[in-house]
Amino acid sequence: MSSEQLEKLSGLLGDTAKVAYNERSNLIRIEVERGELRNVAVQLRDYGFDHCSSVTVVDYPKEDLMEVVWHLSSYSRSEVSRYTIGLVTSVSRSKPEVASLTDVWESALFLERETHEMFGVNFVGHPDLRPLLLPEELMGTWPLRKDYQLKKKREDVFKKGGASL
Amino acid sequence: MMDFLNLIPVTWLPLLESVFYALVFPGFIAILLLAFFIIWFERKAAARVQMRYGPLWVSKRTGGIAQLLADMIRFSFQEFIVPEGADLIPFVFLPGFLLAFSVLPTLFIPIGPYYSHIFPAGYTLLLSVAFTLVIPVYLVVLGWAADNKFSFIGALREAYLLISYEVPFILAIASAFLLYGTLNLVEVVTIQERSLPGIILNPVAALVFLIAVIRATGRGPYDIVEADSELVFGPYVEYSSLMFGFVMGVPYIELYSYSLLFSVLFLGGWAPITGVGFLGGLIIPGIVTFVKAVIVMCALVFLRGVYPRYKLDKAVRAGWSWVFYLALIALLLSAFMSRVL
Amino acid sequence: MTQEIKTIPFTYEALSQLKMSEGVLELQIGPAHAGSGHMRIVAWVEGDTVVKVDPDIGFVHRGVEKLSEDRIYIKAIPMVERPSLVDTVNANLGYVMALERLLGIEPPPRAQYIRVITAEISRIMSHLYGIAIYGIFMGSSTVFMWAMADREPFIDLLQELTGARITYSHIIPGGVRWDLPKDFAENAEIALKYLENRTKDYEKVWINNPVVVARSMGVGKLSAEGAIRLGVVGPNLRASGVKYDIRKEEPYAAYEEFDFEVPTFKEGDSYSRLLQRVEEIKQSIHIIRQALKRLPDGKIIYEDYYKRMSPLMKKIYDEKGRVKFTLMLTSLSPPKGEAVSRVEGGRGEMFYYLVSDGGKAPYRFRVVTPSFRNLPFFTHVMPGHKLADIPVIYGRIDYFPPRPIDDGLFEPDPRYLVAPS
Amino acid sequence: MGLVLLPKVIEVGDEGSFYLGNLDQVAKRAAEYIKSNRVANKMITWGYSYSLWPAYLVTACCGTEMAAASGPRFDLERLGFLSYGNPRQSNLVVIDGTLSIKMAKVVRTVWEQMPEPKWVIAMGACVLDGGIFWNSYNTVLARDVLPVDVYVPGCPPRPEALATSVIMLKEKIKEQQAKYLRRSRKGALNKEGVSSE
Repeated sequence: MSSEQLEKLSGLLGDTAKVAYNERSNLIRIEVERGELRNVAVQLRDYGFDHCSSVTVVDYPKEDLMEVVWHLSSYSRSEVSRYTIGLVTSVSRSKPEVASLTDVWESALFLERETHEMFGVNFVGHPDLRPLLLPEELMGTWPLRKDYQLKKKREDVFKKGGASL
Repeated sequence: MMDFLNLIPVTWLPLLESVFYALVFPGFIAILLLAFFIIWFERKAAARVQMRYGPLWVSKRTGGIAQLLADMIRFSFQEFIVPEGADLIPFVFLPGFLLAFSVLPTLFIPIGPYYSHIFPAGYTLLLSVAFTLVIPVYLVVLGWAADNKFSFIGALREAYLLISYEVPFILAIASAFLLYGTLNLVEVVTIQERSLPGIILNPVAALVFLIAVIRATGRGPYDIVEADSELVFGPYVEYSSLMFGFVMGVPYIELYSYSLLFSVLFLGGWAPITGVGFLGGLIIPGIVTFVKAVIVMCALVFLRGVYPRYKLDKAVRAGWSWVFYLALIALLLSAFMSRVL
Repeated sequence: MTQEIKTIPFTYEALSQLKMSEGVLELQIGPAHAGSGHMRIVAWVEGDTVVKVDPDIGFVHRGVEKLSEDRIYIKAIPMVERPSLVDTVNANLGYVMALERLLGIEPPPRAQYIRVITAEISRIMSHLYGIAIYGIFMGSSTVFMWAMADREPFIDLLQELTGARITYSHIIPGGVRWDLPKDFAENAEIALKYLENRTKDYEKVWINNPVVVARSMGVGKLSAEGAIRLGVVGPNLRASGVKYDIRKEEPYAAYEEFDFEVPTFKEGDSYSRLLQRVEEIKQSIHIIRQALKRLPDGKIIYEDYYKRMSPLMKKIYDEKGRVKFTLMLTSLSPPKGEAVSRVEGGRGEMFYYLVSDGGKAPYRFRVVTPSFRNLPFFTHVMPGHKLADIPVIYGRIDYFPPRPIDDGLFEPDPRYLVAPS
Repeated sequence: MGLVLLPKVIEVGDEGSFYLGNLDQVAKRAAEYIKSNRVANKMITWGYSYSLWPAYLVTACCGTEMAAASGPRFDLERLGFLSYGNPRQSNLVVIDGTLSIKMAKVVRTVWEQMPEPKWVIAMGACVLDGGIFWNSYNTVLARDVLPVDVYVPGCPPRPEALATSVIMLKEKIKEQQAKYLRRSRKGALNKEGVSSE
């Protein structure tokens, strides 16, 4: 991404957002506080990033924080459609709560629902946070968190014949 | 063999003949053998279209013709499940009615000039058509009795299609009646022998008749009632063992009686070959009509490999629009042609 | 005649508070149903019109992301291929590109060309599988059998190259595992010529079939604006008129050296999505021919890795042109950092996000398969259509487990929608 | 053999009454007698083994190989293997691919809906003993859910492997029926009051 486009974008977003450019994977990492999240998202959408490719969480148990990442890219504007934006905000592990961006990007609807059931991050304002992928038994165990230990050895997995039904 | 006939008291002769018609030739045993052939032919023809073998290893030398026998044996030795939500009497007995009423028309369709039967011969066309119209009603009740959402929707679809395609069907029969002037099928065939076969006299009526037949038996693009990718198997969802065997066989037997009627009405029945007496007047011409009917059946059955499925609302709309207009044209055409005849 | 269906902008809240009139029937079109893949479509149907649809997915969720944190980097390759088993090469390519971006290495040109060839063959196989499933959903098993038959020559082609029928795991960080066999070009040419005149047969029997046109024209309409808003991917997006293909927008693996154009259609209904896939098959054939003609020779593994190979591995490589899994590959530990890679798979854009903390196993690995991004088709497009349209829309968006696909922004009939007071 | 479970016919009344007895019991005894006949047993085995209709249940990614197996190149309809979709009419469940917990419940319900003589083919390494997703939190083995008859290794197994598994299932059906015949002819059924004389 040419440097003046980078300046224009970071100037547009104001001082609250820290912008870093990863040249190899065309990734622009924008770190934002939780408060600023919505208006930065709206500015990005008006700038041209019109859909959300993925919503995920990177869990750092040691620093006791979770990074919620929205990956955005652009269909309509061709000069920025090469790049992906990683909109990152960090959330405390004890009370993971963040504003849902489904009204900004409709495509984040099911992505946020999946991230909610995998990590337990509560997306405030999401219309319908029911479990999507996991069966009812596993709802609430937040399997993708680092402290959810997988069974490592084969014996204890198959001692009682696999996961109980 | 001929002299043994006059040993039997004369009064019994028509009764014996009717038993023979019902049981042996156009009736039950012929249908059973034909069902074997037709279902095998359908699966093999569809397989050939799709560049593969189709049922083969069941009976290797005869190319898998015994596949239906294997299926029937499996069905008959399978557990028959009656869902407790379904109400028992219609659920268990209706397939029997379906089977009976689809076999009945073959009793009235004459297969030879010497075809006399107990029932008044003057109304054979009316009688044979009347029984085929009752089958969809049983289908609707059957779909309702099975207490399953998919079979309920299947039954509703059958009701929609029934209404929209029976009217053109009746008009096609009426135009045939107008064309030949008589309801007695034996006279119909004699008229066709004198002049041209019915399909040339009134091709539009033949076309409408065929479309209605395809709809009634659910072949080709019209298998909307038991559409397997939307409703799992239409009204027959809940049937399991031998009952499913009956219910699966009903469309084929219906197809047999319709195509027998078609070959008598429009293809001139036993036109080239006529004879007298038991052998010449019944068996040989019967075989001619039978072969014509089988050819029509093979053509209709082959449609499965060609067309995807119609949508219900488009099929119903087509039923009321162009199929209905075709039927009216057929009526006018036969009115004109009957003047010429 | 195309069905005129008005499109009213619609938000998810109004859809979820839909007031049900009492005539509505809830249909569970479950996983064990001829018209649904690995998911349960819960459809509220009134008469024959679909009022509301709620997809219930996750029947094939196996936790690839959690398992990859438990295994070394190389072992994630077979796990990444399984979710989209019909388009394994693109899935494999996406993950390996993310890993290479972390490691900071670049495969030699010949390896890039081989990657493009196998990726395009895999795209053709994925489109043919999609057409096959569309056929069986429309009730014509003939097209299912034809498309399955046309897939077999390409399966043989890649089986000759890698030995496996579908799961190749052919692409490794730094290059590819096998070099093309000698007569690969001739066999590929035979297969491509066979497919070209097969597409003529498809046109006659299937694409211009009046029943298919009647059933899919104007069904599941999706406006370009709706496609962007719902974030749908791949051929479904291009069929609605949005000209977006990652091979052109963010060229990877030697795609910028080939000239191919991105076909788009305007109507965005199921029929144009069918035509879109046939056009893309033609483009893929064009790309494979160019790649086979201009195939450069040279190494198929990254220069530095070749030097660090043990002498025995080098001997195997020189004789048979085959890269064995060296100790160096299995003990990969990329530097701390994160990488994103996007690949245009047969069904759409595959998104990979890899975070590493310098250890032997990835710290966080995020996969978004194209099926998952097309989920809004169900909730937004299907309401208002007939029950018979569910397989038509659902089949045509080329759904493959574990996550369903959807297209378009179309609103239910106003009669069924009571505006939330 | 599962016969029509007709309600028990009770006697009507004394004048003009007729006692039909317990129709169920009579039908069951007749069924047992037929099945213990040697020729009928051979016919039933042939019927079962050549008409294996799998329920239309694609559990996971091995489904592509099952679709390829029913495609034109490895056409399984030659062996009478016609995927018919409805659990009520099918007598075989092919578990192709990983069984997640949700899918295991569905497979169990489909298996229970099927009429009695039914068999299970488990296809793919994931249902044999875990495959590459062995320690996932969401996968279940086939033997926890259903009594499996034939296992097909491979990930995904080749269509030829599926074809051989169908042929192996035919042998298994032959053995089962032969064992049933030996038991019934030895009078083992007499315990249920079936008089063999």
